[in-house]
Amino acid sequence: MNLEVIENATCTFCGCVCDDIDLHHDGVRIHKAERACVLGTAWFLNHTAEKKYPVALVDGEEVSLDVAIETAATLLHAADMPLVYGMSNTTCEAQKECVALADLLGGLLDSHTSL
Amino acid sequence: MGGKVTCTLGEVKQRADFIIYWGGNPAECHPRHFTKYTIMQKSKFLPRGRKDRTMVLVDIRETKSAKAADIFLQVRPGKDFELITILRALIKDQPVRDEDIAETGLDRAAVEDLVRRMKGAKFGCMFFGMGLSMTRGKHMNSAALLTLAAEMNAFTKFVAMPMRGHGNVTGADVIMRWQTGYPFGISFNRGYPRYNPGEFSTVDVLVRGDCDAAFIIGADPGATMPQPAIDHLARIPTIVLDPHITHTSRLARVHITTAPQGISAPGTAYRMDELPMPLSPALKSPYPTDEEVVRRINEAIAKKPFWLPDGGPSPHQWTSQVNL
Amino acid sequence: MPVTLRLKRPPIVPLEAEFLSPDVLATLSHAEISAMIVHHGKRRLPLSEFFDVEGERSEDLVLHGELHKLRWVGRGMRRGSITVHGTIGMHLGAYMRGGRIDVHGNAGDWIGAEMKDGTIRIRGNAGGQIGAAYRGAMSGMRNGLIMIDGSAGLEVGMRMRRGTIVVGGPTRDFTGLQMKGGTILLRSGAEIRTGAWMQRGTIISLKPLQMMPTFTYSTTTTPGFLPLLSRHLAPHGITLPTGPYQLYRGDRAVPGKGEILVLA
Amino acid sequence: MIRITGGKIYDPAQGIDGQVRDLCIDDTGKIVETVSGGRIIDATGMVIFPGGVDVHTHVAGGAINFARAMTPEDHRRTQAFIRTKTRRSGLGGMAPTTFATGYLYAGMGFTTVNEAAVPVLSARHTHEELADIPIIDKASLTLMANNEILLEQLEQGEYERAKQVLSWYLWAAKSYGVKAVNPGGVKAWKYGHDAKALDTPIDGYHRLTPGQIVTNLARICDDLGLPHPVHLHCNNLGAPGNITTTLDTLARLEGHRAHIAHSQYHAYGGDGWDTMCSETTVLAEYFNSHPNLTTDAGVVLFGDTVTITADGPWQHLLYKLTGRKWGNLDVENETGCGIVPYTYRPSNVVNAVQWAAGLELLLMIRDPWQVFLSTDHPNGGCFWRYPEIIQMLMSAEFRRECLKKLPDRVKSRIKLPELDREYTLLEIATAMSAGPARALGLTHKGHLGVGADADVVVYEEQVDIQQMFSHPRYVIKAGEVVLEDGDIREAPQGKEFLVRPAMDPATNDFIRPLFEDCYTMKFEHYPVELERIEHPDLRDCQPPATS
Repeated sequence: MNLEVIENATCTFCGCVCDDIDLHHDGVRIHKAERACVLGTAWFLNHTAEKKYPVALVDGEEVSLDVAIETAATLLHAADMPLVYGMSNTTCEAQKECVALADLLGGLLDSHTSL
Repeated sequence: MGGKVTCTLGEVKQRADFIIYWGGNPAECHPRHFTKYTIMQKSKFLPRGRKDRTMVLVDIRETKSAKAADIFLQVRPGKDFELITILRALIKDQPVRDEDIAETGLDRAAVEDLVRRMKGAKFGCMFFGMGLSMTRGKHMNSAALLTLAAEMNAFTKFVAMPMRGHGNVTGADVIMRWQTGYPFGISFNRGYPRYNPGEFSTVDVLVRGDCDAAFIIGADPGATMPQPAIDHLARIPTIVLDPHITHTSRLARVHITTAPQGISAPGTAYRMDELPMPLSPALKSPYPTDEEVVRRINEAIAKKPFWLPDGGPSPHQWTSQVNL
Repeated sequence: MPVTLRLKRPPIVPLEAEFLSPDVLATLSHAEISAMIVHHGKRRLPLSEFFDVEGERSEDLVLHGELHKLRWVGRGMRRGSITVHGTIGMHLGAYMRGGRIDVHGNAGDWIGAEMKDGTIRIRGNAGGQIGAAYRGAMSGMRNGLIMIDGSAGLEVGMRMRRGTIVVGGPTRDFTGLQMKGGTILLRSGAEIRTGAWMQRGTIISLKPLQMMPTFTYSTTTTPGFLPLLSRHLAPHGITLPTGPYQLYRGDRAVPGKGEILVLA
Repeated sequence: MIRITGGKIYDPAQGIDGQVRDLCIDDTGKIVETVSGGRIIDATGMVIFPGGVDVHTHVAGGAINFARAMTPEDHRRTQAFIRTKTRRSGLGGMAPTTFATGYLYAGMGFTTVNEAAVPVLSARHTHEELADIPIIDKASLTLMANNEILLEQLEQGEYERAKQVLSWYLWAAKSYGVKAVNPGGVKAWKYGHDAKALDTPIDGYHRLTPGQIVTNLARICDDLGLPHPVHLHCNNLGAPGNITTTLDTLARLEGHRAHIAHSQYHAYGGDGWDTMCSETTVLAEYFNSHPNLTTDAGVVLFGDTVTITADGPWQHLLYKLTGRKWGNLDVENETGCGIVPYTYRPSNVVNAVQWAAGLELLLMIRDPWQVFLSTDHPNGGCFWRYPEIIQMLMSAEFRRECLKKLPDRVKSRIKLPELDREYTLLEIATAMSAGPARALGLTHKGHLGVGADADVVVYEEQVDIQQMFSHPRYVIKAGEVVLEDGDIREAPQGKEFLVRPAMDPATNDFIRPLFEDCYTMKFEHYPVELERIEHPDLRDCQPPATS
């Protein structure tokens, strides 16, 4: 099998954030995560580029991304005290959007740290 | 009182001849911590690597990490705060009774040996894990260790650092600090950031039933939080962004599948010592990134009526009294 | 006639109304009080959305209802009185400088936080951080008197500098944490880590306490200041035994000169 | 397009001292000869300055962000910027949030700032924060005086190699210039020590002394032709009697250009806290006779602040003196920083001497092109308090009022009571804009000549100087009216200035193994990618012609 290699990929599974992992992949699956530990290897190998889940669900029904985004916006906008929470397993770029969201909503903002 | 004395992990790699892990199990939870950053590395200052370093593990049970330790100290569950407080007293040559030390599960000889070694170190570093920060006493346990590290600088160089888990939780911390002034537990209800853990922190908010909608990203509180908190999430409109259908997704009104960070979403993540690392995703996801989805939600909300009735007061207006 | 508020529509989310303080209400007409803006989460609404208002221009405020979501009542008040029939939420009497607050029911966290003077009495139970310092601040309450008839939560009197806190029921962990002065009287004891890292001040317990290892037993005594404290508390119907008490000093970790007195 | 009519223009670079002229701004945000159409701002009776330039401040990066986390009690009592439909919320205070930093600077007419202390390792983080500071333009300086890889080259006498290494670091950090903090001292601090004497080899080296670091860095900056010379924080900051060290340091510059940071903290006599006094006369004389040097005052203002410096040993001392909170962050291979909240009190003799010394330097260094307004934010006070300093500079009577608050025993230790000089508006414009812009080598800033960036501030002339400078009538940034009538109207994104000094391509391969030896991240991930910088503005380096 002809695998492509991404050198010096960064693993975000734990707080070590090792940035020296070589990922061997076929475009759909990562087959090998060189230098990653057991936890990192499991993290890389368990995610694929397959479409395993619906793009979006509203009240359990499959909907388009546009509908889901509009529904989310409407629900959050209507709330008097919305909460924005989590942000552990996501990028800084998304985290900045989350802070902007809480600011825009006049809501609460909290991460895993508070647990 | 207060504050934090710390360093980046490269300083530990280069200089730390004395390392304490407290309430953490790096061998199983941060497997490359020993080899990449701490005890196994050789450096200009510690040319013999492991042989030039002493490692102490303090925990309530003998985990796999104990095998890597030179000294394992088994503290009685729930006695970390007492033990650290005793150490704070002993480094200042304050008397502590044998039976009070024994209450922590350790004897005087072991504790005095630890103090001697701490003071004898050239560069000491304490890492603390969730075994310390998530047990009874919580933030005060972390504060105790940070204070001990700060006070040790009266004798020698000492630093302390939390063993952050959960991928990029450090990034959230760092970004919230520069954008809002506070690391977590923030409310924008009054149009500007306010901070009060316990009042605005998620578990407390949910258990009290204080919020009327929730947006959850990069976390699965439905699997980890106490039942009353989960019950409230099910009662209110909850929106979840996650690469998987999670426990929280199942009780949510809206679930949006997103690309996992670092695997198929690009961007940045912060290491536990607050250094940012660029991500190099290998795969192309059929799903949008978190960043894109949240930005689009923000754009959709921005089109709706603004929540401050008249655009809010002038930026130069000082708020009355205090901002809490 | 006092200004009387009766809850008519329970808030869904926390309701912030720091203007509910005698200093402010003393100058307002009935219409003005009804129109004052409360913060229901992010939403700004008139007080009359949530309360039936009676009375005007009074230094006495009476609240009725299950008000556990109502926060910041009596913030920074300097005079007058507030009486609550029912429960009350967080930050009651925070930054208070004078006057009196009585709650015939339970109260939330941060009661009398960073208060400078005045009197607060809670007939029921209270939450944590009573008379405490807000996060990062060097000092908690600087003077005044807080009496909780029932139990109280974590970090009671955290970093308090002066003043008195009396708790009738048990308190939880870290009572008197990093205390710098003042007096805490515990009628039913406390859970663990009482007086941790205290620098100065006095904690009196009428029940046995689990002591921090960094406190040392000094002597058994009948302290001379107790009659003074008794006289201070007598008007509120609070008595305390003259002793003898076991005296412990600490916290040696600081090292501090605090005192914990435990009734022998 | 904007035409500002009727205002009195103060443009020191062009020698315009209060003449009434029209000022024209085109659609690209530049000053032009004339425009037709567009908005007309009537500035009759008003005072027009080029936008302020802060040569030395700490507004972004790991250290200030550490300070934010350490001071929630200050955030609670400070100015809150309320969210509006278009503007983010924020908090002012000792360590303002990024958004608030932009609003506060622009709010008092400053349009360019220089973040003066960035470790390369946290450059990526710093640039992310800088990108979140709206309105103003930004530059940042890289900490180089305690970098082990660089020091090793100097130890071995490899000057050329050291120059290449430094260039490599500057480009890796996407930086604008070189900052030197307590040369050798921060490195020694990593084992709890300090470097106090300029001729004593630094801990861990056989030959290399702090003095040699100073000389070499100054020379490298000149040889590379960096627009801004070495930006130097001398050894022995804050210590009584440190004037000897400071003068000794200045002598090591050997005629090279240099900017001396917060010189107030380096101008003390005496041999202990009990005898500490101001020695600004000698220091000012040195500047007066050395036009190759510029400095910023590092004025201390009474009140609460939080001190942040790469000078770790000093901060540990300050923590021991105050018994308050202490933060410390050592950065592998490069530097460190300490953070201690502090309150300057007029009743404290040491603080009173510091307060006077900063003003003395501003008043005794004769050429306003050499000494600039700064508080070394947030160390001596917060940047948003600059109008207080302006008032003290412009009014000797106000200074005399302030002096009354000081204890009598301080008066014999300071020179301030003897100084009658009052700054003119032109001199203020020089010290807060034209001078720092020139020192930074920012040719499009600090003046209102044709072709300059249209960063303009319009004040209403008032008797109350502090009020006048705290509340400009208009602030125009790159041709856009960002503040009007005390309200932030727009919060556009500013530029970031950086340099790309000439470098031997082989340097990359030279550094790699050394890097891998002491750092913990991948070499490839260390340099900040140019694409990460929002609106980069690359400035030329002009090395001196080889003779």
